[in-house]
Amino acid sequence: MVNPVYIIAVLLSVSFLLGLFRKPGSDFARLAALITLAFPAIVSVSWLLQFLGEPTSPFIIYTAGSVPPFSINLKMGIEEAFLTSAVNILGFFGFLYLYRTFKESGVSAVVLFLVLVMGLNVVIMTRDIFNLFVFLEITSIALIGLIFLKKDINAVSAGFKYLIAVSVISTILLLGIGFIYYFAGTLNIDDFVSKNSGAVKGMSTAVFLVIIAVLLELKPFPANGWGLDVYQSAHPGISAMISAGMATASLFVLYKILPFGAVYWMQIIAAVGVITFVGSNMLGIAQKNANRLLGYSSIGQIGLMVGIIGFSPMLGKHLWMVFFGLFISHFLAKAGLFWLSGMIGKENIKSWSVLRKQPLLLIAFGVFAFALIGFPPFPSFFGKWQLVMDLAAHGQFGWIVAILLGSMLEGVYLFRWLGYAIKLDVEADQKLDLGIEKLIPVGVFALMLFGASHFAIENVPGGLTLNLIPVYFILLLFVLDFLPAKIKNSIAILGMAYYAWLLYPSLQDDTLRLVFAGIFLVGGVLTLFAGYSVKGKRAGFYPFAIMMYAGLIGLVEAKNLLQFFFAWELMTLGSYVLIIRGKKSLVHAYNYMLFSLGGAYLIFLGMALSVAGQHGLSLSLLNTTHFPGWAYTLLAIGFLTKTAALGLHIWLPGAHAEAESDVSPMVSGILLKGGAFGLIVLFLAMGAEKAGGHPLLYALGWLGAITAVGGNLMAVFQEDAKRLLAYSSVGNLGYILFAFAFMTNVGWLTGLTYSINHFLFKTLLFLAIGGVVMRVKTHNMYEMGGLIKRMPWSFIAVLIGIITLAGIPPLSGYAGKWLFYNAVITKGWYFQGAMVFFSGTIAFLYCFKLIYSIFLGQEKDKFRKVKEVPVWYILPQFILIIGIMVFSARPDLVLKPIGALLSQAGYFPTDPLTWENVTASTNLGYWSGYKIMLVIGVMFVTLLTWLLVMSRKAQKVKQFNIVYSGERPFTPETTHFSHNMFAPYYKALGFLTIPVVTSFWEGVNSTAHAFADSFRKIYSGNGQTYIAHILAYIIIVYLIIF
Amino acid sequence: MMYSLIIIVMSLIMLVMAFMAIHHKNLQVAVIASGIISLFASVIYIFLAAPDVAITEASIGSALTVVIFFYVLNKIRQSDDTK
Amino acid sequence: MKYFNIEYISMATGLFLFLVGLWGIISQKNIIKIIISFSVLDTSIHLILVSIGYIRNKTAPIIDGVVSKTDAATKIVDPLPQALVLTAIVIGVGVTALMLTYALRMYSENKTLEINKYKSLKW
Amino acid sequence: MIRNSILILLIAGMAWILFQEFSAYHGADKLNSISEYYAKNAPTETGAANLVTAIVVTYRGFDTLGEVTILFLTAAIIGFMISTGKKTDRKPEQSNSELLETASNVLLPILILVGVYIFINGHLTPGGGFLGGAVLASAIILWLMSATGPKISHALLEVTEAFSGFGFVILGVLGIVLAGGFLDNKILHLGTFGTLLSAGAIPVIYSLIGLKVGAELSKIIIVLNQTQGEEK
Amino acid sequence: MELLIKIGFVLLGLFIILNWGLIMAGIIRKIIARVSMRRGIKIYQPYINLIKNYSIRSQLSHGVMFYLGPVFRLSGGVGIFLFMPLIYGSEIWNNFSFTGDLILIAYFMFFGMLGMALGAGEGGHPYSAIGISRGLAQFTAIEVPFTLALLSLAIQYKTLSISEIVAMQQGGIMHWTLFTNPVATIAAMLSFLGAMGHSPFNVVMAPQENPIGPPTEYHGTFLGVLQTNRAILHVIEAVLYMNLFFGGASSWLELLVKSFFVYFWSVFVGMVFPRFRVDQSIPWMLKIPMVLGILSIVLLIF
Repeated sequence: MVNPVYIIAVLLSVSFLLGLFRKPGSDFARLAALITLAFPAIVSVSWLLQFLGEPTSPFIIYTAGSVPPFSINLKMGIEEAFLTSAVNILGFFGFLYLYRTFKESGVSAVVLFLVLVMGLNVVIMTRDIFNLFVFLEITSIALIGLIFLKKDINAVSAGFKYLIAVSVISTILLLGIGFIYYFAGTLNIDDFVSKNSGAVKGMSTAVFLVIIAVLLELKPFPANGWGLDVYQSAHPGISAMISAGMATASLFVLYKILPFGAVYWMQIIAAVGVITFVGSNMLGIAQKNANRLLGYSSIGQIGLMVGIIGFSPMLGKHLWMVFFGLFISHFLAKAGLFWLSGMIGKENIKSWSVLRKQPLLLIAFGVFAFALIGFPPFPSFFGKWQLVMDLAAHGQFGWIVAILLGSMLEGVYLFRWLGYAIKLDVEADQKLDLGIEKLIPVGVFALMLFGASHFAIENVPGGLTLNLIPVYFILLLFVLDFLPAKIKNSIAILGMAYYAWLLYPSLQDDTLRLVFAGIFLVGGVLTLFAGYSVKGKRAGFYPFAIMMYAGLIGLVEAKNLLQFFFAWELMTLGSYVLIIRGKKSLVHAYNYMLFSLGGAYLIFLGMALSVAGQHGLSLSLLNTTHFPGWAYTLLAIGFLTKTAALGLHIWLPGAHAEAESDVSPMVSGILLKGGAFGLIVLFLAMGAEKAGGHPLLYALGWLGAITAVGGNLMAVFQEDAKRLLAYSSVGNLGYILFAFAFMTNVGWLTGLTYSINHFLFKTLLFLAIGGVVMRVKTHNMYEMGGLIKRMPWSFIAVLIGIITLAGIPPLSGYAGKWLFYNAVITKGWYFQGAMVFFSGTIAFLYCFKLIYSIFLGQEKDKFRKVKEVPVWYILPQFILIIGIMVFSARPDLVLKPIGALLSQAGYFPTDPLTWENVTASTNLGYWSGYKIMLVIGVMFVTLLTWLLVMSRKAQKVKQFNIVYSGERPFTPETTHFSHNMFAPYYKALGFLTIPVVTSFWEGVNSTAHAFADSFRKIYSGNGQTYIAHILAYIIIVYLIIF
Repeated sequence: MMYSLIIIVMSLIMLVMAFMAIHHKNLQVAVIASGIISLFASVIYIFLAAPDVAITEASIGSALTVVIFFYVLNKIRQSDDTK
Repeated sequence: MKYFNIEYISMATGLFLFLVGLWGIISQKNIIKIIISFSVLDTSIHLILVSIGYIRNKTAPIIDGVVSKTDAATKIVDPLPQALVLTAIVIGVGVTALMLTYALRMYSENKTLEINKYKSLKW
Repeated sequence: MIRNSILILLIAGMAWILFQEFSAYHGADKLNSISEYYAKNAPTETGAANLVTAIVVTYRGFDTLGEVTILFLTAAIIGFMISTGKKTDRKPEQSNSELLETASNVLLPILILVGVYIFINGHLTPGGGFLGGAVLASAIILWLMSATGPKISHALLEVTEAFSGFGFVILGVLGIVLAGGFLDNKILHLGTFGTLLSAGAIPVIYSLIGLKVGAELSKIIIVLNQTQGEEK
Repeated sequence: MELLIKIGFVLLGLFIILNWGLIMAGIIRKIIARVSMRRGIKIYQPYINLIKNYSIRSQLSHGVMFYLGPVFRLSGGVGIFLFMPLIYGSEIWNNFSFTGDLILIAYFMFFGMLGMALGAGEGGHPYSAIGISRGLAQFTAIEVPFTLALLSLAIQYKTLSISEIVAMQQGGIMHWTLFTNPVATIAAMLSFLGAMGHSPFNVVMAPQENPIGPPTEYHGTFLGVLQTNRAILHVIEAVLYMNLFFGGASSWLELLVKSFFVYFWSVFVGMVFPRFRVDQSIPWMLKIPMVLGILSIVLLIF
């Protein structure tokens, strides 16, 4: 192994010598510097590999031929090896990124860069606090010099503010070091710790000064205005170095000197970090300048890592895993984002839409953003997971809430930003600064995130239980993204089918899971069929579609909490990207993401509460949680965000309505069941029948009923066909929630029947309507009309769909209704039941509106030429119709085994449904789907024959051949009664649809923004005020500690 | 004892100079005041048995710093003149 | 009267200067004044460090006629803080020069030395 | 007014923190264990009579390397910042006094000699590389002020700057190769205690430090002197 | 064989109900006319209308759904009949009520409505759509008190089977739901007013404003089918209420009498009250009848 001191020696001597090459042009100097920078990277990585290979004791570098307390020594252990590797790799690629910039700036900047990297290495490795001070100064000064790469006044003044602030901080650091030496008689960190002289009077203050100075270097909120200004004004390549490199070193310094302080200081440090995380992200939501926003985000993330260091006593042996997960995500992602920012060159986050010119860069942006928030499979997901789990194990729920709140706030701005990049129009005059030297670093860092993910998965407890096959399949689809859509579609379908085949044996006995697995996989395959009608490449669609399905199926397969949450987040991520693909989906996808994120964090918190005080991760821990009330409530609300219960539903209509034609059925018919399945898991955990009297369930029952009414009522007044269906989904999920909340055998059967039905008919309807919308290119129903002549197959599909939806016998919708009544009466929830019934009749209104306005009535001139929807839309529809028919005629095929499972597995033994052949009966009534179908079928055919016989000569007439006061109607438009169809109804009950919920969330949103906007005024821009902040911060923390 | 008295006097002067450095309107005077602080500090270093520090402070901390200050002040004045 | 010892006096002076320097940095609007305040702050730290290294009634840490190699341990003051101060002085001069250059640069851009005129970056 | 009272409050808070330290401070009667080690062993280990030098150049030589780097950085940044402006080789218009010119002509060689002497003797007497460097820099200042004599050669300065720093690092590395570790001064023979050519590599290193410090400080001054404060 | 016999009896029952429906319609219209000082139609006029319509030759169709609309409609009516037990204690006259219970009938009512709505919709006449939208809107409100009453019944009798509900009302007039659960009965009978589509809830038909809605577009055989359905449906709905609230019928005579009076109730009220607009009828239904329905449940629970 190469002695790490050569890193320093080589970097320093090259930078000293480069001064000589000022005149002959800097090309040689740049190249030499780049090659030089590769050297430390190789050295430290080789050290890292060695430490990873076999755990050996750290390598100590002695200087001056003397031993530590007397001379300065450096240490190269696994931690140092890892961090220096990070810093040196960043150094290499950061330099590469700036390669062209350095040509203009000359050799000085190159030298500064080399020294910066050298300084960071020493800061990480040194074990002497005064040496630490010197090299912290070196790195700060080198950075301040590099800020000048951008020569405008903003950069200069920001650099000055930074310089003043850093100088004051390091003066305080030096003061602390002086007194530490006075009291402890040593400057060596290890020596100090072993002497354990913390009890000496005055010592604690000295240590305080050192620690607070290091904390201030990490820019704690709110004493960090100087840092923000630099992030904003410096060249993005330099900001990347500050955010990723400088922070790395400073964090490790904090970690090194931490043993100096008393144990209870850890709490303070944790508080400093978490407050920074929350506060910085809070203020970030009002920020529009990309670099400054990245600054806020960086400071927030670094704060979180400070928090982790503060939590280290609680994390124990997980500390490094947690730190690694969050650190590496921040490190790679933030550097990458700053680099991207440099390529875009404009300040407003809206300008990032230019990334669309380079899809790979957009993907990189997405990867970085998701990694920052902590979505799987990125390391931060596992880091955050383990952090929260360990905090929960120590009962630190307040901190968990704060951390999740901070993450949520971070999501608020990152997803707005990502949405802008994906959706906003590209400004005409905007160019991307694409140089190969800029692309390589971004690409390499994005790829390294995946490598780091692999590492994180291996190290998180329970990580090896994760089923990564779907993830690899997703990655494969990413790789294959250049293929035409049809081929990818086939691959996706085959993949899913194969997976279903693989999965089936393991779920055979668990019919409950099997049903959902069926919905997810069969539904997935069916909805993908529609994709065959898409021409071209359909870039970026398949990986995310499969990601969503992988998440969904992962929920079903999950045996432990980590698997469940992993799958949950995967599902959210995939569906978000699917939704945002719609033309006008920007704001809807954003809402979806925010609600999903909030929901996911509630679930996360609920899980944390569940495992607190218990061992392991098994899902069954939910059964035995020590905090049932809170845990269950949080989990329930979390799942309800996905099922869009009233109050949490505002994302759904837009998201479903504006999605692409074949995405709507995916996200509506199938995705929503993910939330329903979550509720099932939760309810089963609540202890099945004995929890029946739980107040939470009672509340959920009411919520379900209200949601049913609200959702359906909203649907009635929609003019947009897909929005109508979307609101209908809200209502239907209300039924499902209501039914599951019964916690009785029949109640659950109701819920499952509803789930299956909703899957069948909503997928069917969305496919059919989506196909129609695709053809007529409008969502407004009143613009359509009379399309039955053009699209008879679609009409049949919609007809079957609405009959099922409305619960009209003989189709399977009625099965749900019948079970529902029995359940309501057995349970005694009459009023809620009546509400749900009422909502069922309302459903009839919009069913009629849907089918009438689109297919019946007057055909419009402009649609006389439209064709039937593609066969790839029709095909899955008719498969679904067959499904409906089978389920209608023989519900016992599905319900019988489930009923048996529910009663025999001990979930709900009392009052089961009894089956006699095909007739089901309860204590209350009876129902035979098969016979009903038979009777009605025979009757219908008979009557049809009767009419055919009686009016066999019926003459087909033209469209306008109607009795119209003796006149011919002018145009189809004026004759088609469709717009505002239920006006009288609105007059009567419209007051129920006033969007109080939307106003509420808008209020929340504007309040948060207003708060952020007014609070960030503390960053007055005056460098002096920032110094005052620093002093005030020191004093306040001092007063808190002492 | 004698040393102590001398140092007290010098300390007082230093404090006065410090206030002068900060509050005097004329920047040149302020710079010189700060130089005097360094100079007196280096005298104190002699008393504190630190000759190395003393001469370094006197030459670098005091003299050189003041020179740099003056160069910069000069530059600023010049760029005012050329305006 | 232990506070009458020279190390106490110099220590107190150092701490006072420290506060005065800080006061200057946060109260003065003129950038040059801020830099001057910083150099006062810097000097004060040196003074404090040297005071820390002082040992009552001992001489400079140089082996010469007064102090021999063998009895050095009982005759000299602590050399380490002095070494630190040497380093700190040079660093301080570098930082001060850097600040001044920045000030110069800022002045040449905006023609003012008022720090609160440089607030284009905020929030 | 409110602002001032807040600031006073802040200073009062800092004063309170500092007072904690002062009240814990009680001077010292004897060396602590580390400095005692230095006092007992440094002269023999390093061969330097000046213990401060021994520490600065060897035991904490790594700090010194960093410190030299800071000066180097500062000079580079100042050059970087100032040189980006339009370079106008301004001829100093004001005529210097006769006295100054004569003085500089006389003093210049003496100052350089003094500077060199100081850093060569750094291991024996107070002073050393920093002071020597400063003296060299003051010689340069004098040279500039007098504006007579040969123009200062940039190349010479740069070569000095580069190779003194480079030499420092190389000597450090030689320590690993030839002796006990980075920056070990025992790569050269320790010589007779108390003489000029003693203390191993300390005089060499200190000379390099002196040259480096002198070169950097000079560079700062030259850059500040050369350019107009004005750009654009 | 058994099934054939069953079908035979079912058809016989259907025939009786159809005839009773036509006669009853005639009687009622006669009564209405007399009350308003007119001579009115002949009592057998509905027969004449029906036969005339079936035999009209000109048949105009707007499309498949237009054609299927009446079939759906009639299926709805006949279906309810099929699932309804007619005579208490008689296996023969129970039709196919063994396939499903009260809930089936409650939901099968939608079947005919949907078909009608779709058929009329394809006719393309805007007034059809207006009428349907009004009808559906009003129907949602009408169903509320009815459902509450049903729930009340289900709580009271602990069953959803119509036959069992009838069985429990046997043994004297005081066992009728009318007396054992008067509040639910009132709620349901108010809802019945709406279901029958007489004034004040007949804005759906709106003879004055919508003279040319579905009844005009549908003519000839189609209209005949619709009229057939109307005759069956009115009786069978009355039978439903009779079964649920008035002790059912143990003989055909009882059925005919009781259904007449139940039906007459709606006509009677229609004679007295003016018509509601839709936006009036909905709140009205959601006030008194709904409160009564809730009250009926509350009284049973506590």
